[in-house]
Amino acid sequence: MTQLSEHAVPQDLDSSHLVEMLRQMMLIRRFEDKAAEMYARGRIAGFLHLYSGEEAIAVGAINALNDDDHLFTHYRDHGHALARGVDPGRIMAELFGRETGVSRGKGGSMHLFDVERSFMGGYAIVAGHLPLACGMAFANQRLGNGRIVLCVFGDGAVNEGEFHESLNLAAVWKLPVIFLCENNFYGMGTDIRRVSAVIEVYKRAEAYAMPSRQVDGMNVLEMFEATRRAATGVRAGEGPAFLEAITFRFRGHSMADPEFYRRKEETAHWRDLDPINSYRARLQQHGVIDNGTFEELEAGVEAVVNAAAEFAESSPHPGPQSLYEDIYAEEPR
Amino acid sequence: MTQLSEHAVPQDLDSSHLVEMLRQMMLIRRFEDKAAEMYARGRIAGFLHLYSGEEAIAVGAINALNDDDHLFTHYRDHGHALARGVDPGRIMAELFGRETGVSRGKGGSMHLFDVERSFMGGYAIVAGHLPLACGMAFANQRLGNGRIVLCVFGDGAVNEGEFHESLNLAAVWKLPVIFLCENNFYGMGTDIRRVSAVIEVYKRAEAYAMPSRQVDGMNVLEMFEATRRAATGVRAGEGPAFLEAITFRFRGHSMADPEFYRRKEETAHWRDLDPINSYRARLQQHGVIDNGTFEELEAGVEAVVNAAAEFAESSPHPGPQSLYEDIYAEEPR
Amino acid sequence: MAEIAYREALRQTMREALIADERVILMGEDVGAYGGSYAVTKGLLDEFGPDRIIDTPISESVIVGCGIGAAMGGLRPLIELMTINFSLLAFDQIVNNAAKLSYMSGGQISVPLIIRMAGGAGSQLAAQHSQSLEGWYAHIPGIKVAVPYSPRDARGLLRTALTEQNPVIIIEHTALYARKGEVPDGDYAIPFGEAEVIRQGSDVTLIGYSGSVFQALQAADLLTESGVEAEVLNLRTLRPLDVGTIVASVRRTNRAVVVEDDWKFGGFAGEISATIMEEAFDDLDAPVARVCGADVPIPYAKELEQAALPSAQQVADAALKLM
Amino acid sequence: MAEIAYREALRQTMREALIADERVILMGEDVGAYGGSYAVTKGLLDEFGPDRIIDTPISESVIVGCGIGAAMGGLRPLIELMTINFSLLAFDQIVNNAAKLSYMSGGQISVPLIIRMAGGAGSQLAAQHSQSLEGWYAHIPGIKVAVPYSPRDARGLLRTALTEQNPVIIIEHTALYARKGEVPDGDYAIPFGEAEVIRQGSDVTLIGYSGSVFQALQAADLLTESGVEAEVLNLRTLRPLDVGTIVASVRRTNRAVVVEDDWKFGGFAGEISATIMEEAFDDLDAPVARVCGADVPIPYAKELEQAALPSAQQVADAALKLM
Ligand SMILES: Cc1ncc(C[n+]2csc(CCOP(=O)(O)OP(=O)(O)O)c2C)c(N)n1
Ligand SMILES: Cc1ncc(C[n+]2csc(CCOP(=O)(O)OP(=O)(O)O)c2C)c(N)n1
Ligand SMILES: [Mg+2]
Ligand SMILES: [Mg+2]
Repeated sequence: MTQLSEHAVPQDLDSSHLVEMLRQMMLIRRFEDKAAEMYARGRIAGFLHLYSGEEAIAVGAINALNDDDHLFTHYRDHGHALARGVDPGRIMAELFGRETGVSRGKGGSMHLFDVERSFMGGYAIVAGHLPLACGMAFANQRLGNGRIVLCVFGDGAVNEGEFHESLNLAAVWKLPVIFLCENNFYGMGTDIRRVSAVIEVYKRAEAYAMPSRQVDGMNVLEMFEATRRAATGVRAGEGPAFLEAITFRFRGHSMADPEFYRRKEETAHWRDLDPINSYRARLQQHGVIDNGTFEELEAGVEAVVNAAAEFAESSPHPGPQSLYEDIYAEEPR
Repeated sequence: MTQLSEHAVPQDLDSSHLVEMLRQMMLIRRFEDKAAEMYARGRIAGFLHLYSGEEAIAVGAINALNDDDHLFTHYRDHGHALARGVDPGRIMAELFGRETGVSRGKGGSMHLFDVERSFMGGYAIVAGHLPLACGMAFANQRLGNGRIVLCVFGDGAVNEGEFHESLNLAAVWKLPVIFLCENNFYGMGTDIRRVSAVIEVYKRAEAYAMPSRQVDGMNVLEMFEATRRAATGVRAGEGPAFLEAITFRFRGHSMADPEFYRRKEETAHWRDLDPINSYRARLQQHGVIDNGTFEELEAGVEAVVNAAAEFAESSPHPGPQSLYEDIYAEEPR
Repeated sequence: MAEIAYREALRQTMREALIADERVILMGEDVGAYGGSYAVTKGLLDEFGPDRIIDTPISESVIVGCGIGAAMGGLRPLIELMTINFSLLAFDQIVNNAAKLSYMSGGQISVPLIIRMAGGAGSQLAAQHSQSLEGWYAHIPGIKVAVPYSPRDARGLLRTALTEQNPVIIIEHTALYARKGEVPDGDYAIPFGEAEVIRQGSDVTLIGYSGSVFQALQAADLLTESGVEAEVLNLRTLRPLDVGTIVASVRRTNRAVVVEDDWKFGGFAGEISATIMEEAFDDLDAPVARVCGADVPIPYAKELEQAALPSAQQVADAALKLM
Repeated sequence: MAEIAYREALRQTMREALIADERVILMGEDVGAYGGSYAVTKGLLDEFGPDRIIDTPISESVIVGCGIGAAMGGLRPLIELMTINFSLLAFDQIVNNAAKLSYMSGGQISVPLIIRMAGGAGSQLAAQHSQSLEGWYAHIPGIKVAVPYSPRDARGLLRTALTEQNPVIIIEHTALYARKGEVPDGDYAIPFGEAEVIRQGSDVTLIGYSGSVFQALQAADLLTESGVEAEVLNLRTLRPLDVGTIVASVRRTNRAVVVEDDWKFGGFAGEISATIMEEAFDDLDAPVARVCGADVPIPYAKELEQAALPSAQQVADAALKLM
């Protein structure tokens, strides 16, 4: 790992931005707790993959980008959507399968989309969205619109053929894309050490001569800095960059996971590194917030999440005609 | 390239073996010329990919293995089959589509098989045979039979997802397989420099912590030595090895190729490095052969190839019942 | 004869095979430490260890290709591909290698490989995780395709697959894993290409396989209320297909409805329908009907998903329309 | 109206699109320097340069995925996948992304992507290079599938594809590339879902698409010798399928033969056959017949390969059996 050490708060970020990142992380955590509750209460079904413990990655990375940079992510996508500012109510409504959901209730938890916010979706075929991210970056490059792409995936995705094809293509064509691997050491119940010949994921990028580095994914400021630096090069036309964020998911793979495969101590160890607690402590230490601010933030995200659940609950179910809508795009654009 | 320099004749090879390798290379060259002639005369159809210019690779590598080590290769497979000792008459008959062909006329040029000689076939989906080679190596490992696998493919194959998946799997499971890339700088009409982010193919193996090196594929002794060394480690259970052989095909991709994409001078340059001429010179220089021996060899391969063509020509066409045979294996084994 | 769940029937049969033949190995994503994403392989790692029960990287293509190569090399690999949706990443290996190696090599190679995968919808997993693509596999000469409905089928068909010298695809149904049924012990096996007449009747033949047998049986119940006696067939294998049993039934009932989860258009139900017409044209009193999944990617929302899948009511209605 | 070859019709149409709309880019393996493995893209690199005519690595999955992403991003990518055989490596991208993105996103995303590929057999390329798998693509809701037979179709269908907002798969036939035919210039386009009655007749309807139209037309010639007047349909698109024209024809002729290169079992011919039964049961004087490829991987040897493919004589014989 290149830099796990503490470092100071970036000079050029004003404190409102620093606090906003804390709020986003808290919002994600609270949102996931509510989602788990709603799943237990039968409001949400299907596969539900929570982002708890990994908040620093989405928040740090996405805040380092422009609002119109494109995001592609995997099925563990709530955190990325929230960090991008997608409406929590419409996300929750999607999980509930309601007409008001971001994807009209057709996508569910794994397929959040909000194209207006350049949130290009959550994808459920492992590594299947990496080629799409390349394509979007290719379009941006050709159109010369200055937008770059962030493509997020897990450590499990790096053994799929598409990972390799995508990195090679992006490197040969110097595509404006940042590949961000959320390395939480497990793909479902499989420990990365048992399935990857080289477990320092960022080294895989070296086979494509792509600049790459490992980042502390529990540290939102380090994520922010690393992404900002990567984005600068990518936006300048230097070609793709690769980031490996070291992290841990605090919960099971999905709500269905009995978690036979990892030891309680391992989870406990990582819970001690909770990205929200440590960031809060750092902000307090630097005098950016005090306990009062924190409590306000807490009340704020609580209210947002409750409102989201209420919005979802009171939203209409899709009507029967919806089944046959959206299969084909009808209008020329 | 680690060693392109001349080096002496290996001390432990007796001269009959050294001469035999020359004969095999000459046989391949002559066979390919005859195949081209038979294609022009309409005896052979479909895609015909000739191995001319690359003979040192197959001959050097395969002679360094045991006879029961398994071979998997791509559609440019005549050279590998001949180097393994597959009957030239039955290969030619296969190209003619006759019942006596190694694959009963069903496979053709791209799909030679001779399981008795552990020649596990030529495959026409680029990189599609790499996973099979892993599987065979896995079986050998489990059965503890001491056999290793040589898997041959081109520079074009290294950008397929299956290349990556196969190297990773072989490395994680320490499978007894040698991956041998015939880097002739072109995949059909596409120059490797335009499609591969890193053009030193052997470096790709480093992403899997797999020992790898580049070898002069125009030098049969260097190929022999490199393969022998790799095989020793692989057979000892150290896991897979990777060899990149630098070479050039003297003819077009297939007989249908108008060769618009490469300059005459480039081909001429490589023709000067003809692996047969240079090896002949070296053997003469070391007094292993003289002109007389060479002429005898020439007459010998000429006779073999002519006999092969006659065998093919006089062989029966498959009967209509053949169409529905071999779809399923009927006998338990 | 014990009452056990479908998943348990699969597990027991694999366990017996692992005990009986040390060439049998089981590999796939999360078959070991996790216990299988549908818990079919639970406990096997503990019993047989990591040399026999092998967790793979998430690399579908090399998993299948490695299975093919291992089968060529003398092992008897059992592969679990988690779900049929992911099998598309290994499609080339199945279509172009597994199915063709015997033929392309002029009979020199055989590939005794079993690939199990879960198919079907109904759990709100949305479009990328809810497909029923078994008709695609059934289309390919060189492989065989089994689609167990009952725990008895699951055991009987898997046992037959274990004696096969050819690649066998077994497509299980996520909605069936927990269902229980009687399963004979011991040497019981179900040959490929023999459909089961799971309910007898004289008025119409309802043809299903895997999950859709369930809808067909329910529809048969509904139809008795209208005085219609339906015969229900459980196909058990799609390739080979038991045309004889299908045609014999339709010759008696003169009417047929094919039930399938998959999209109707261009799906396997069309094969069955066309074959019935070809073989029993003069016996048909009405066109063969197809009740299949709606022609849409499967949506997440519960009511939409349910509307996208064939229901017993739809089957019964289709049958009544033929009367 | 000029007489040009099928490959030339495709080339000209792509060229016009490249001139007319700078969002159009063409990418694929060997489409540039090599000129396309079937020479369809010859000369385009010289005219439009490497920013528009893009040689890719041999990476089918990322080629297609990149095309999807580029289409989402506002370009109009034209992808050449060399042959349908290799498209299996990109199958997941087509099935799970291209076809589903509009639906999964609740209509937020459209994918105006064209994927061209060559299908068919007949040149002794053996089992891995000779497949006709268009029926698989036709099965997938969310995409459209065009199968041009004539140079006129090639141009007309490609022009329609270029106006589409949805993914379109165009499957060309290797045996047709060199065939010439009249092609109208200018704004001519052929809408999707409209079959061509390419020959009129009253006694039997022969239904083909792409290469098999050729066998159907030849069979119609053979049939006149027996005094049978065959109507021949050229389907042009498989999804959408012009059921109206098919059914109207069969209502008049009361007999139909479907001709397809692909394997019969579980293939698209079954869809057509079943649909005709469903829509025109009472008008059928005989069961719909299917003449398709033999149920084997395609062999290399010339006589075996020919025996594996449907012939005009087989079509004529099948038609006569219905009389
Ligand atoms: C192609 C494919 N294979 C298998 C799966 C099943 N699956 C879903 S998530 C997952 C593990 C992925 O792990 P990772 O990429 O590390 O992401 P994480 O869940 O840890 O965030 C697997 C195997 C899938 N969805 N797609
Ligand atoms: C999956 C796949 N994609 C494309 C092709 C078409 N194709 C055949 S050979 C070839 C080039 C391969 O080049 P390389 O691997 O360098 O081998 P070489 O011909 O140079 O020996 C291509 C693209 C194929 N056969 N399979
Ligand atoms: Mg992970
Ligand atoms: Mg090459």
